[in-house]
Amino acid sequence: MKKLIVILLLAVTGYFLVDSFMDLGRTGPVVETGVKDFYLDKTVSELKVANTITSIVVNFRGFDTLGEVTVLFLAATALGGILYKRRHHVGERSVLFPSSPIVRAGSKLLFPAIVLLGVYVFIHGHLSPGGGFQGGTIIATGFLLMLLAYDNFSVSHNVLSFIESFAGIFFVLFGFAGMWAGGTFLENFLPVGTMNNLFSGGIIPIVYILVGFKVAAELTGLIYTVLHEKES
Amino acid sequence: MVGSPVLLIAIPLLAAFMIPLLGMIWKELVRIIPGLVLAFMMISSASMLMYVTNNGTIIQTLAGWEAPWGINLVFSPLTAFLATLMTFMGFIVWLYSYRFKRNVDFEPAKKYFIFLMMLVAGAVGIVITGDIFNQFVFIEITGISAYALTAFYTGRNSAEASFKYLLMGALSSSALLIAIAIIYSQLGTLNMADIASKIHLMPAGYKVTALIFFMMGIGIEAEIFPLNGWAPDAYTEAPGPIGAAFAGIVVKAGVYAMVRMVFTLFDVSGAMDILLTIGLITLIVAETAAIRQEKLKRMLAYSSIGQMGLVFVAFGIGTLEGVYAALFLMLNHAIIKPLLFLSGSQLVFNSKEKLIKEVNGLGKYMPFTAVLFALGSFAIVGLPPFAGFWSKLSVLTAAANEGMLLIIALILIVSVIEIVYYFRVVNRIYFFDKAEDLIPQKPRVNAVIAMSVLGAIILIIGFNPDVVSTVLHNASADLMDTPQYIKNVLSAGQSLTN
Amino acid sequence: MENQMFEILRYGIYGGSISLILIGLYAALTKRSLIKIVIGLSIVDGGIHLLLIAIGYVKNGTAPIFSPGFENAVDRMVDPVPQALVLTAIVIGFAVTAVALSLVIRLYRHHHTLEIDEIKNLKW
Amino acid sequence: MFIILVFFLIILMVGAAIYAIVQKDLLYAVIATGVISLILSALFLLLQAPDVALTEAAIGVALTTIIFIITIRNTVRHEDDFKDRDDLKSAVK
Amino acid sequence: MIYLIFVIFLGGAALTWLSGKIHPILRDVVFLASLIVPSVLFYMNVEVGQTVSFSLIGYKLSWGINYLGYLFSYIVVGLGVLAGFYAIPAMKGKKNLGFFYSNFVLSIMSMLGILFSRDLISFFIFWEIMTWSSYLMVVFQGKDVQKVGIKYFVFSAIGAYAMLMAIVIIYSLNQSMMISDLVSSFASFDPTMQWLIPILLLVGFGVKSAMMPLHVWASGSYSHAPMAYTSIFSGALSKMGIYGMVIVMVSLVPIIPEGFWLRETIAWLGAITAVGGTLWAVAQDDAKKLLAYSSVAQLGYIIVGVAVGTPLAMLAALFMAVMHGLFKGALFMVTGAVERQTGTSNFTEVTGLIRKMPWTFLAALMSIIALAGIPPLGGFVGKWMLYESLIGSSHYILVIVIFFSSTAAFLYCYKFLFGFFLGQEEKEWAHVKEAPAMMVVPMLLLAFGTFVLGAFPGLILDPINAGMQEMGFASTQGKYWEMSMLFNEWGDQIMLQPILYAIIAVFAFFAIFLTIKGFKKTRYVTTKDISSSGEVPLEHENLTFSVNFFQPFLRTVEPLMKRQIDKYYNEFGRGMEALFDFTRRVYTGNGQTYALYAVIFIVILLMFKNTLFGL
Repeated sequence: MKKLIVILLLAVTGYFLVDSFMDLGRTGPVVETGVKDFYLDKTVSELKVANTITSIVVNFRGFDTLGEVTVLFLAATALGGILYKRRHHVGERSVLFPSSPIVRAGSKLLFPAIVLLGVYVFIHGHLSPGGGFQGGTIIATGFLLMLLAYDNFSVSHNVLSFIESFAGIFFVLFGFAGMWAGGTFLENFLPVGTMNNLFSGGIIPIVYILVGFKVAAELTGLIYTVLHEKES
Repeated sequence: MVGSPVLLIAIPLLAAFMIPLLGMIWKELVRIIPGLVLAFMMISSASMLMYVTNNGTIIQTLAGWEAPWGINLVFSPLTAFLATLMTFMGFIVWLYSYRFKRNVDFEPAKKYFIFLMMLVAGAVGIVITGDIFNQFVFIEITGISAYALTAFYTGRNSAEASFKYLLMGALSSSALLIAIAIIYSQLGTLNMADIASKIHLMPAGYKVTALIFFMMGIGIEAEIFPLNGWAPDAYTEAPGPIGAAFAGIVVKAGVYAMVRMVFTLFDVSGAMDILLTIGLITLIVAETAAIRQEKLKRMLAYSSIGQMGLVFVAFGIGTLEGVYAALFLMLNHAIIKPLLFLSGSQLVFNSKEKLIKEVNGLGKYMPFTAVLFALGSFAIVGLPPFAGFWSKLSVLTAAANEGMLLIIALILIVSVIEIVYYFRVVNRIYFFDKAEDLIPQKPRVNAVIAMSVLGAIILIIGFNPDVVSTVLHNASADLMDTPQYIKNVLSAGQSLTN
Repeated sequence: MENQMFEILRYGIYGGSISLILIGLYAALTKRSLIKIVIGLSIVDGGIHLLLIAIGYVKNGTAPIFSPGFENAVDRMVDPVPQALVLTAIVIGFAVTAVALSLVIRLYRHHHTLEIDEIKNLKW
Repeated sequence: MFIILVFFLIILMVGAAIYAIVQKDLLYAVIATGVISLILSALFLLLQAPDVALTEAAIGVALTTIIFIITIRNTVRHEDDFKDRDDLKSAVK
Repeated sequence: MIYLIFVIFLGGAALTWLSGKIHPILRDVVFLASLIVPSVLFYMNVEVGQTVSFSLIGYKLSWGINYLGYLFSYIVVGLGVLAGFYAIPAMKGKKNLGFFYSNFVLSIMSMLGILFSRDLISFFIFWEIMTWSSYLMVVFQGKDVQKVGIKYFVFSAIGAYAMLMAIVIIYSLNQSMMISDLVSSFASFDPTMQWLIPILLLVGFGVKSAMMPLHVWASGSYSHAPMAYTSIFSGALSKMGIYGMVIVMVSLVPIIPEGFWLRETIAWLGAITAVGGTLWAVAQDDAKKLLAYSSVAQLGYIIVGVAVGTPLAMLAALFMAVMHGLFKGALFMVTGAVERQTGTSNFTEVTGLIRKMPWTFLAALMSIIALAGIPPLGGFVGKWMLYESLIGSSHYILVIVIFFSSTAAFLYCYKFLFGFFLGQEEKEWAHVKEAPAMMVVPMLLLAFGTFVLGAFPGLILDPINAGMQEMGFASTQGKYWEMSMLFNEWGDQIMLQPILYAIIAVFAFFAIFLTIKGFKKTRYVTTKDISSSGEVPLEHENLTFSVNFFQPFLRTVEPLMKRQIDKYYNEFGRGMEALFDFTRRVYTGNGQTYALYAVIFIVILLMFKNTLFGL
């Protein structure tokens, strides 16, 4: 009975969602020129960044990104708080499955490659697809792999904490520096260089690298916390 | 003017990132730093409020891009008023819990203060941002802090409350994203002022669908009737000061977001009536639920929801007077309900079940807390000469000027219900005999200071409501004047064509 | 013809994303297991992300990344803004999911069940 | 060709979603969710959103799934019996 | 100066509380000072017509006193100060006295404030302060707090909110809060409002003056408050309702077309109140309850007078209001004194105190005579004028009802007097002493006041006349005799004086008789000393004659008393709570259900968006 009601309700919701979005193709947006054209234009002309998404995420809407890393930071902190127990079994990790030697060896082999890929992705965030989030998450998956493969692989919580704190602090400080140098928070105050160079785009790659570090540390810490959640 | 709007967000973020490091140096810093940050936010926003009152709206662009392209922060009389209120309440809550949380282990205490600070920062962000997606991000910041704070105590039913909150919060963010998607797909912009200036171009059907999704998404934060099931649980299970923070800070941000949508962003004619109806239903359902409660904080929670309903009724009247009344109500509620939560949680501090009947006779043992609770009760039911009366009066006059007699009658009937349940508690505090096995918990000095500041404000506003009327008048005029808002935000850069 | 194909593509993507949203909501509203509910919510998230990306898509679009020599491809570039939004939204969604799951673990510790109908100590 | 691919993926994705919600074994449901994320990531790539695709692949496929699995391991594996059953442990061992 | 009075009151209230922490005597002194000093300032420095205005969040407020208010201020201030003196010994040894005294001061301040208010906002503010300060007094002794206290406050709140609704409607129509503006522009309101506003206001005032369907709080609250306060509560505070009612009845109701019906209804409600209150008073065994119901009944008379609204009726009503303040204040003080000395106020337990507490008895006797309306004391004048005005305005049925009620009132008067003071002396009360002088003097003063006003009603008729003139009645200065056959052409009191002399003679006779008889050897018997029948009563049987005192009479009127309105209110309240218990079940506690609500919410809005959003 409840399921029937829910299906009916969802049918209505779905109808209106379809109604709102399906016609879009037929009629098109009412405002032809949105902010995107400006972004596409300025990304090349002023920021000298190849990846428009990077320029949006880090520069045009950099404040969102700051908020977002905060959300991640808060989630990691919250996880620790929610799963907090007085007597925490430090060092004991719940093992999902014992890994075979092949997996271990493969993980060991892959791990540096994955981390390197991640670093590459976030360093070249302004030139090619990818960036801080992507690179950070890739690095985190690398750590995840290691954590799963080796029972005794451990990451220092303090180091993670240092990395995430410093990355966050420097992100905000870069914002302040922009304020000090250019007048607005997170303003791109460094010279932008030439397009498609590694060193271009002013603070964009720097901030994105910070984001990468922060996301990587955050996610690794998060996984680490959850993995250490022993069944009581 | 001390600071600038962006510092209200950036400084707490910086502090939040620093606290884990600083905590390694000296553990007490974990408790002190948030207080300093909140104090700074309070002072800064108060001074900016003064600046705004004299010199007009501050628009702060971020990352060097003008309004429609970059994100901008709007510090208008309305947002300044709300930001000041929130940061002030945040500071009070910090002050109250400073030593309250001393007996808690280091790790949770660290988290408690970070989350408290981020709760305030997120709520302030919701209010001062000028961009709908940015607002969404701040709603999430506030949300995650709130979930974590709700689940702060292990061993109670706090995880249950937190999970309900999170479930609703997830629905809320989905609805918000869908609404943002509709808006963006039609107008190609995310800036509130830009949307407001172009919304008339949007076909009515899409517009209303977007508005409905927004209403649902924000309604969950603003605790309107069918969406507020999480609220009483979260208020009840969260630590006492956090209940105060929810009532004084988070809900206010939700209400702000809602009215900003309805008044500024959308030009939909029936939206006011919807607000009015929803507000009335919320008011009635919540207050009738409150009268049957057995737990003190849960009763206060329902009462708080009901008051929010009243705020929506006042907004729904739709006139300048109505908005003024609503803001006045928000101000009073933001002062009085935290006082009730703080003193109430002090009263039931040592009882296990936190039942209302466990406050019996505590007036003798904790006279100061009890007096403040009674003062809060008197004020919230709108007895003169306390603060609540003036806001209730202004709501009623605003409604009367529009000829809404039935609504006046309903509001007053509900007020009678409110009186019944608040006075039942006050009677118990003063005129019943204390349960023998209950040891009253004397409030600590900082808690006393926090509560008496709130009590003093109630008396000051009660005896001379004119101290706040200028600010409120400016704020309400600001909310009503959409063209001015658009002009303020978009004045620096020219609006996008057509 | 090409336009028609594009229309069909749009319908397909929108239909897919909306059905994902609805399926997720269905799970969140009817399943009794907390984990299923969280799965439902994450499916809803996925649907919304696809929806946002689909909004930005243009016919025969290219990724909004400039490569040397193709600076004039601006007209064919897909809208980068929804992509930026989705990037943010994915991370936020993950954060919320993680918190939700940790709460599920807490609830299980406390109630020894995952049935949502059983977990209602707080009511009325 | 492009369209067929997209449609195929979408149908697969919806199928995976339905499978995820009807499957009583939560572990399979979670893996189906991971599959949804994987397909989403492919779709993002097809829709010219490589950045999003990267993120979705890393977060949706790897991290979310692993957190779900850890949760299931700490709680129960089957949707219908809500009591603790050591199925998962025995299954993975 | 006007501000100063209120500042002293407020500061006095706060200081009283604080000084109680230092020393009780200091507290008593501060308390009396904060009552007396503003009162003196008021009578010395404030003149009628003197106003101060200020503005608060856009409302123009104005304070000042007019003649009608001046008349009522005699009741408030006079009774307040006397009760203040009385309170100090009466309350000795109770807990939380600082709280009591500061509330006391606040009550007096708020009542004076009501009289001072020339605008509706300050009127309402003072009204509410009066309500909650009296509420705190009702629950002060902690008996039946949840029942009686909440009932009192809920009814007060209903009244106050009805009034508030009227006030905001007036403001929306008038854009002014001044009472004078209301009176001057009332004629231009549309008929619906002309009916709605007075009715709402009358509900507000009716609650405080214990008018029939709204009276249920009165008995409990009057009897539960400390007696030192009840004398004001019943004597002065209820008069605030009358004060408001006079304004409505005189200034607004005549303007309403067909407003005649409103008058009649209120008059009948008043009469029913009088009858019901009297009958219930007769049935009581507890002095406090008896006086409480008696107050309800007396207020009923006053309401009848106000509602009928001819000049004579208004004169009668206002006169009775003053008289009621005097004698009811005295009677509650008497009860308080008896209760303090014996520990109970139940007639079936306390008897024969006449020798133990002679001065108290004297005060009680005089007040009872005034209450019953026997010449020469003041009650008679009021009642006479009321009858005359009712007959004069052809309200014959009403007059019969009132007459029945006031005849029945003799019964409870007798019961009160006899129950406490006359009858056998029980050993149990042999140790009882006279109350302290500080308690006896105020009540004697009040009782003496009833005597003076009975003999020389002209004293108070002047201020009443001034007040009435201000309300728009034709001047009756020096022409009272034309209004009532009670007065002759000399203007004030001459016709009464022969009666007075006759009465004094009778008194003297009885006094001599009693004294002589008292010297004789009298055999005193106790209640257990029953020689008339063979049955020996058991020890625990209460054989005091007050038990089932008016049994036959009560049996006769039983059908009338069976329908207790209280019961309906209680059932309504229970029904509402059951309903609320049902509605709150929408919060099922299941998170999924809440999520479902959210979806239902959105679906409803989406489905009806065309109608809801006016597309």
